[in-house]
Amino acid sequence: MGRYIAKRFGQAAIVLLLVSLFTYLLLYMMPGDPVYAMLGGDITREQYDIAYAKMHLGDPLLLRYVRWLFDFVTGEWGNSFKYSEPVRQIIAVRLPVTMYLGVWSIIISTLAGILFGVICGTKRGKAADSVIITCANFGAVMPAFWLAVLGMYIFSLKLGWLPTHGFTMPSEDLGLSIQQSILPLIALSVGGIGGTTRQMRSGMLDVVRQDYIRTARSKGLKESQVIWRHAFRNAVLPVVTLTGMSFRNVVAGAVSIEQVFGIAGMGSLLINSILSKDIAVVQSCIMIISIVVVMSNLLVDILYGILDARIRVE
Amino acid sequence: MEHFLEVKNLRVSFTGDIQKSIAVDDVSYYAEPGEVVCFVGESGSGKSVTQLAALQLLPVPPAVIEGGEVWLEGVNIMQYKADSPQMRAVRGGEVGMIFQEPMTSLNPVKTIGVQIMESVILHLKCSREKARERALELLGQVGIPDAAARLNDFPYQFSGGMRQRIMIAIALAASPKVIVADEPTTALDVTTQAQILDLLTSLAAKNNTALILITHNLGIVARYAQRIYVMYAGKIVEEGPAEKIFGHTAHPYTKGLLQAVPRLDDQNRRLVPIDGIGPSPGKRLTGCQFRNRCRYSSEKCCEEQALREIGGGQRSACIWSYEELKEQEKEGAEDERKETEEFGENVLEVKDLRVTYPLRKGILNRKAGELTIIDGISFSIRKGETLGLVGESGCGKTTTAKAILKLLEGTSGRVLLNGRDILPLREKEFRSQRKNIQMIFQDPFSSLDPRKPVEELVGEPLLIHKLVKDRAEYDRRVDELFCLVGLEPSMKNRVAHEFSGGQRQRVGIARALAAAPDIIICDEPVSALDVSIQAQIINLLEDLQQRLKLTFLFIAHDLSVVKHISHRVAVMYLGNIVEISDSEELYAKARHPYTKALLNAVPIPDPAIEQERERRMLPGEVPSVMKRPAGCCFCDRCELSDERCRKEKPELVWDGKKHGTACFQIT
Amino acid sequence: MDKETKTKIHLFFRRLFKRKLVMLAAILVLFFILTAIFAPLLTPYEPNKQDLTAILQKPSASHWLGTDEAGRDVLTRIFYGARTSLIIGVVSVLISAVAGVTLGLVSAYYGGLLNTVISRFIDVLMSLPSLMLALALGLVFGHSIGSLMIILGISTIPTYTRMMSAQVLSVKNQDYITAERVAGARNSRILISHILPNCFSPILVLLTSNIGMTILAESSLSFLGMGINPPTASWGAMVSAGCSKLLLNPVYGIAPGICVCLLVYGFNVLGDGLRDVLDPRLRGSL
Amino acid sequence: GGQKSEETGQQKATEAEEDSKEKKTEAEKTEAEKTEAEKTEAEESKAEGTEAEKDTKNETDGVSETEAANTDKESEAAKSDVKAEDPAGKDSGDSAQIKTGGILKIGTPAEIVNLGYPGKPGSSNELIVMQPAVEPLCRYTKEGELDPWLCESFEADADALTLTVKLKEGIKFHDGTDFNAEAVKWNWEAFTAQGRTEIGAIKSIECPDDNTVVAHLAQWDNTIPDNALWLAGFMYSPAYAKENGEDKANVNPVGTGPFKFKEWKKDVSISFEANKDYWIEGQPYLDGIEFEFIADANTLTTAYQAGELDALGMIFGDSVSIMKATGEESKAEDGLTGGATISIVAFGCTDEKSPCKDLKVRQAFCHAVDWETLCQASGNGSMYYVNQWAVPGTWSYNDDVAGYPYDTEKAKELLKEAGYKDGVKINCYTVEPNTTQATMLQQYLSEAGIELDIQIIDQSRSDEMSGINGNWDGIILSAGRADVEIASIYGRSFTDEGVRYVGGFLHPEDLAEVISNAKAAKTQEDRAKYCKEMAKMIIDEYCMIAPIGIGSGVQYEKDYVHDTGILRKHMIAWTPEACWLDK
Ligand SMILES: Nc1ncnc2c1ncn2[C@@H]1O[C@H](COP(=O)(O)OP(=O)(O)OP(=O)(O)O)[C@@H](O)[C@H]1O
Ligand SMILES: Nc1ncnc2c1ncn2[C@@H]1O[C@H](COP(=O)(O)OP(=O)(O)OP(=O)(O)O)[C@@H](O)[C@H]1O
Ligand SMILES: [Mg+2]
Ligand SMILES: [Mg+2]
Ligand code: NI
Repeated sequence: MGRYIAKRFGQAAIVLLLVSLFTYLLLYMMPGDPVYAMLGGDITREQYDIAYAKMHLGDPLLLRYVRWLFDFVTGEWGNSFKYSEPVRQIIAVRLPVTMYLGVWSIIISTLAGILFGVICGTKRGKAADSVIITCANFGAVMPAFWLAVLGMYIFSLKLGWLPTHGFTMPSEDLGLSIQQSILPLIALSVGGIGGTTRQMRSGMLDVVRQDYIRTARSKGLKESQVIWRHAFRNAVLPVVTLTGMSFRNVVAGAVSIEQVFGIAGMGSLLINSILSKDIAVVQSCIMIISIVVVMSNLLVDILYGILDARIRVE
Repeated sequence: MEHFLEVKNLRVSFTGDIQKSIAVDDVSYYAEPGEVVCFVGESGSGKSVTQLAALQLLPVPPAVIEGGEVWLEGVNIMQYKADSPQMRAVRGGEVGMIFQEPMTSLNPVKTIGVQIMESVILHLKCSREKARERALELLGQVGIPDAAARLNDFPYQFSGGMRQRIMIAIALAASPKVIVADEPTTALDVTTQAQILDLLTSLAAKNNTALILITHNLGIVARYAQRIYVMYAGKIVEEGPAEKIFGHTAHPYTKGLLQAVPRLDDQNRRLVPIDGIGPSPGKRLTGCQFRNRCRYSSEKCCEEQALREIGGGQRSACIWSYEELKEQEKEGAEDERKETEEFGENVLEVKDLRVTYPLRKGILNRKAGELTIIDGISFSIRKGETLGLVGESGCGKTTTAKAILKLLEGTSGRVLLNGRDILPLREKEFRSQRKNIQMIFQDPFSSLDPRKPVEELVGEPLLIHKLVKDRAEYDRRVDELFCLVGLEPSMKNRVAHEFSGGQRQRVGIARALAAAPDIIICDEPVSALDVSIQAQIINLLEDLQQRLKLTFLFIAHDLSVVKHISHRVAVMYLGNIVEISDSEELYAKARHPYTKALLNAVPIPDPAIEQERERRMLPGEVPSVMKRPAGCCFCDRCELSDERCRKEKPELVWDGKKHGTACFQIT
Repeated sequence: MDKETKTKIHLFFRRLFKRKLVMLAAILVLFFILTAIFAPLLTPYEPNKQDLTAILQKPSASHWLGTDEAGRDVLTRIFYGARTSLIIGVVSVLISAVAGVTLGLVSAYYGGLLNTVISRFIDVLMSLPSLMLALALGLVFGHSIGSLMIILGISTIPTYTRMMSAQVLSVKNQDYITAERVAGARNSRILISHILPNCFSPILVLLTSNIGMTILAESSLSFLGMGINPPTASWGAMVSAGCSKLLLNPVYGIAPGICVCLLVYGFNVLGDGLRDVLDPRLRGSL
Repeated sequence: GGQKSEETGQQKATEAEEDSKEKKTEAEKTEAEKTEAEKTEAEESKAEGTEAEKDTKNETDGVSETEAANTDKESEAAKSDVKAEDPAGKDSGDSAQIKTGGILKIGTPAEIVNLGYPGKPGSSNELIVMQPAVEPLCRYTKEGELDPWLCESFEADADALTLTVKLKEGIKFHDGTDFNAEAVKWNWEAFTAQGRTEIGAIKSIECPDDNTVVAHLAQWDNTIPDNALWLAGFMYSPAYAKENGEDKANVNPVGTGPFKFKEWKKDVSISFEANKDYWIEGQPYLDGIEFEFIADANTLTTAYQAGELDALGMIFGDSVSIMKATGEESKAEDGLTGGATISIVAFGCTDEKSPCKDLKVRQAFCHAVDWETLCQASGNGSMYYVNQWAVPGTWSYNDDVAGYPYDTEKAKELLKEAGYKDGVKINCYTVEPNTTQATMLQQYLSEAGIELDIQIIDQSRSDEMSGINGNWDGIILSAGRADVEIASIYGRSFTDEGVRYVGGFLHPEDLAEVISNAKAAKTQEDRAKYCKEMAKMIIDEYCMIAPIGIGSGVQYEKDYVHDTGILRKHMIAWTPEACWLDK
């Protein structure tokens, strides 16, 4: 097991390296001078030169990359030009916000999606199936920001039930935190619920046709036992993959949702940093995201192994 | 009700895309405790559906149970809903089921212990500890060694035969009064098959359980059955005690089945296939369903035929009586198989062929070792000859075939095709030579591209090797090939799934013939086919050999088939050839203990003979290359093995020129 | 034989449309395709004709869905927006499918170094959040329809490659591929005429539902101000522009949003329907 | 508090002040107000003195025209607005009693990056947000005159080439260090060290005593007082900056302001808390000020309407139209002068590929568009139309500018003359928020046969194009600074030394000459004359820009918000110390 994990980390390191290089090149290729991105257009040549020197823009690309890489590896993630703050500090503020919302939305969408999916898969063709799958399909296709804007319009403005914006960690103010999280979580989860429901449903449909389900029935198990004891665990495997995949988007943050609800998370940080060519921040964000992706993949595989013994041996 | 289990007038249909199809049509049967009742019939004749319907295990759309009663111990269980407690108590409690596919019938993500105990707890209502004890006891009963340790293993950690034993354990969990075994051994080797069936029947006899055995292998029926139901197109066409069915066959369909199977005790007989293809539930005929394939059919057959009592508990649905059939049979006497005994030069010579797979490990996928699959085998095939290659599953038959065809890496030794060593050739150089050596595959379903018209598949070698000059010639050649294998050239634009299994295999043969190869390697070409169709294909191959002077390497695990078609036979065990000989000689005077055991395990479709045969079971599991014994590969299952066998590897020892055996204990 | 294919096609559609939901979805999609094609006939207005004296009007008899911030008729722009959204959806999906499928095909079939290189490349693409990728590429390539399609295409390549690899791996060991090698066929022939067609049905299903995803992605990009260049009408741009004018002309933001939902829903259900029809195990139980 | 002061034995004044504050918090308002009243009186007398001094100085330097008596009164009145007990106070008249306490929450979509370090804050938004903590030497009066704040008085001498500033005494930075002449000197130097050229004319700075700073100029430049006392006049604590370095200092505004910087949650909020040692006793009234940054227009306005915010500031575009649609009234005064933004079309006149290098094409462009309607439609009413780069109603505005009336035929004709019979395609570079404007332009232009190819670019690309090294081959839709004092603004764009749009604009010598004349003018008359001439030249003669409109600025405040001063006298300067909430 340890060996396996080591191997996976080895591979991951290569991918991370490639990702960082790729991002660096991409940022380099983007039009727009980083100096202007930082200082705005109304600057004198002196101002320009000062910033240019400060940002080492005169150095060869590769040198800058290698310098960045060295800094990153040694834990010195550099300073943000835009925020005049150490990148680590910025991310330390933003990541928990994003993770908090993201993890909850994953939990909600996975649990609800699985439940709905199982209902659909077992009641195929019945009314419950039709209703749920129609809702799920619509949920999966609803633009999240649209849902967010409509939700805020109704619940915050018209009904005045929930605050319009902002985010507070539950450790600071639990009540406020819950109130503020409701709308973003709904907006974040609806799509996931839809997707997971669909996946779970088709997984169930696949599995209930397998021979071992017939075996389970022939033992005289109740239909519900057949579903939860035998079908479920097999059908949930693809959902695990799906959920693992969605981790990537969780860390990347849901920019539009963050924007609508005025939440400062990784999404807006990443996008703003790209726009202002704040390379150190972008690179660090991407690295964090990639690391989470790698970890979540690993987690998914381990979970897979727990759920399905066959995978464990390979 | 007077019978323990009695099914009356069961009718099942399926709602299809286009129309409803009837799968089971008015079937009635019964079973008594301690009795072994067999259902036989071609694939698709409705055997499984009948049993599943009786237990309401069919998926309810699309299946519809249109009528019928199922009386179990005097209660009609058909009145209960599928998921009702009564029905659930019957399933697993009163009736245990064993399914065809041991590979897929166990839940892959749960340990076998859980799966067995689940059944125990459910029906015996006992504690987990009790259930565990019972599970251990069951595993012991079905012959799984070291049961306690294996309780926490997952199904994938067991071989096919062992999985089937676990299925049996599950079925037996609540000591049911009826066991339904739906083709429990079809996917298994002959040796394992014999083990499993012996186990089942002995357990059934011990517990006084009724055993309903579904199979299409008539040999099995002869060996174990007390009563037999023969099904065709959803109907029972003949039923009766086993001896009657075999000795006094009253229905032409049953007759057809019997004549179509090659038997170990055959003497140079040409197989008599049942013409045409099996029943299609969508297109039902009026009257006798078999009449379009029946050589005795007459106009009267168009009328509905009920089962008629013909004495001795035997009933048949044919308008003709036994005598009338016998009369007509004499007119079309059986034809003898012609023999050619002159063989030409060696077409293929294999010398000391070894195949290994690399074992990879670690971060960098380093090669950590080698797994020897084929351990140095040698044989040769002369022009016009058929060499049979038999052995249990996993012994390396396919690997040998692929190695000869240069489809594998890690091959060493020499493979001489027409005297030229082809192993060192690079793929590019060899590609043009490929037309000389072709292959017929085991699975007619997966060996044809499902999306291409078969004409393109058959004609492909012609184009690849530029064997035709123009389109007209191409068309002509393709038509010729179709005719050669007995297919209408007009069918050539269909795609694979529009053919029946037998027809597909014919397409595969046509493809192999297209480039006029020197030798054709047939990798179990008939093992996936129904007996009736199997006979057609065997006959076709024999005919083609006669006509085109073909050379075959014929791989099979069914000894009767191999014996039937081959001039010489090589017996393989765990990557070694343990015995090689002329086929008549081999069957008459087998020497190697493994060959003997194999022959012994093959059932003969005649209860009279079966009763007289001495039965010696080959112990142990089908071998695996991962656990190859040090000396003689067979030593751990061999009764005769001694110290030397365990240390040294025996070479083939030739008795005369033709009969080689690799065993220390024989010479 | 022509007749046979005809009945086959006929049968296919009969199976597909046997369920009312799929039928409904097909009608939806068809409806939007038709409005896109016949947009000019359906409305008296020009999509880009502005009337600066009548901006952001509420729905009225002359403008059924009101006007937008430049006084253009919202309904007209929805009709024309269907064109853009459909074209973006279809073309970018085709781009990513072609690229993704090719990569998957080649890497899984040949394996070895090629596979390693391609897999790592796909890993890299997968590690980058798709929105950020689209954003960065958008800055590099600009915001014309063409580049938008490429951008949206690139970010979905990994899905196809992964799926294709898995398919190829399962198909490549099938006997009929071995049969081709035995017959002496070249790799190119095997790949193109045997492996590809046999891997395609799951891809087809993915294709349909990805069209929807792409239309959604376009609207998200628009929301972040990274959408298509004006004055081209696109649903994404309309949803995002309309959303910020919810209080002025609510219909302006809601109507195109509903259209996006309906169209994407249509494609998804159609995709699901296709999956069911193409899955032989489900035949007869539909 | 009281206990502590007894122990340490501080001065009585401090004690009294502390006491008063304590009482205030204990809601014994009457007493508190009395104490306050005493202080205010004292202060007023001080302020009068300052004004008297200033009068004399202004006469000599002659820059700020004639210092009318009513100006004095007005500024006094403006100041006394702030005072609680002034019965003549206009704003506070109706709500009589100033209440203390509470936190003012101002919502804004603005993006803040720099906060206080000299020379770093560039945008007016940054200047607004930092004012609670960092104060300027001078604020502005409604007429756009400099109004001493941290300084007692100033004097600019054109002939002696000096700017002399007298500072108020007894003011301390938040870190406890003194605000004195050295601090001013350091601030000005730090400003220039950032590479900024606004006060580049200052050659050297000397500090004759603790409260006097004298800047020596290399040559006369009449923009120096404005730039030195306002732009470069925001006073940051040198001690803190030196100790913590530029980066830290830039996000930790330590000035003399009524509020101390408390916390900056990046992209979420900046909060300030009351400075108990503020140099105006009794002020500030609020416990704190918080800026909330909400980028989304819907959210911002909804939050305001839902009562989560007390005020909306620095808003534009959609937010304004939403607020309008919901019937809210902007509290901003009309006709503010300094620090507004102007939307312009900047023609790329130099690029070889640019059709706009032809004057006729530019003129055709201008004739083709109904600028006024465009301004109305695209500005959501928060913009008013101008035909030149100047603020109407100020001395630098030229009523004689002819401009280009909407005339499609004329435009076509001009195009034909320029050789574009079959129309012409012009690239239009714009950032996302201006796309609506661009599409509107597109519509007009297409009628005259000009095809506008809109390319949305990001801000940095736009800045790069319009920056010192940039150029563009069509037009840029962009915003510039509009102020009364336009010579330095023009200098930044239309001369070789410029920084903005310099690559794309022509630098004709005659214009350069007028600009430098305007800067060097010693009398207000000359200055106005040259400025007007400049404005006419770039429109009528060279047609290098097409103005779209000036953002008039909107400010929404709930009824209980008083005396913020935001957008009341000046676009940027406001009175954080005087705000109070009547909640
Ligand atoms: N789920 C199903 N949907 C539609 N038709 C079915 C289904 N299951 C079985 N059938 C049809 O019912 C008929 C009887 O099938 P059944 O499985 O009983 O055959 P069988 O005799 O068991 O064959 P085999 O030897 O291949 O197991 C076949 O024609 C088959 O096509
Ligand atoms: N790719 C592979 N990697 C490792 N081992 C393999 C591989 N393919 C086959 N084997 C092993 O090689 C042995 C021989 O396999 P082969 O397929 O030749 O058997 P077979 O005699 O054809 O069996 P069957 O009757 O089941 O077709 C088996 O034990 C199998 O596990
Ligand atoms: Mg069956
Ligand atoms: Mg094999
Ligand atoms: Ni708030």
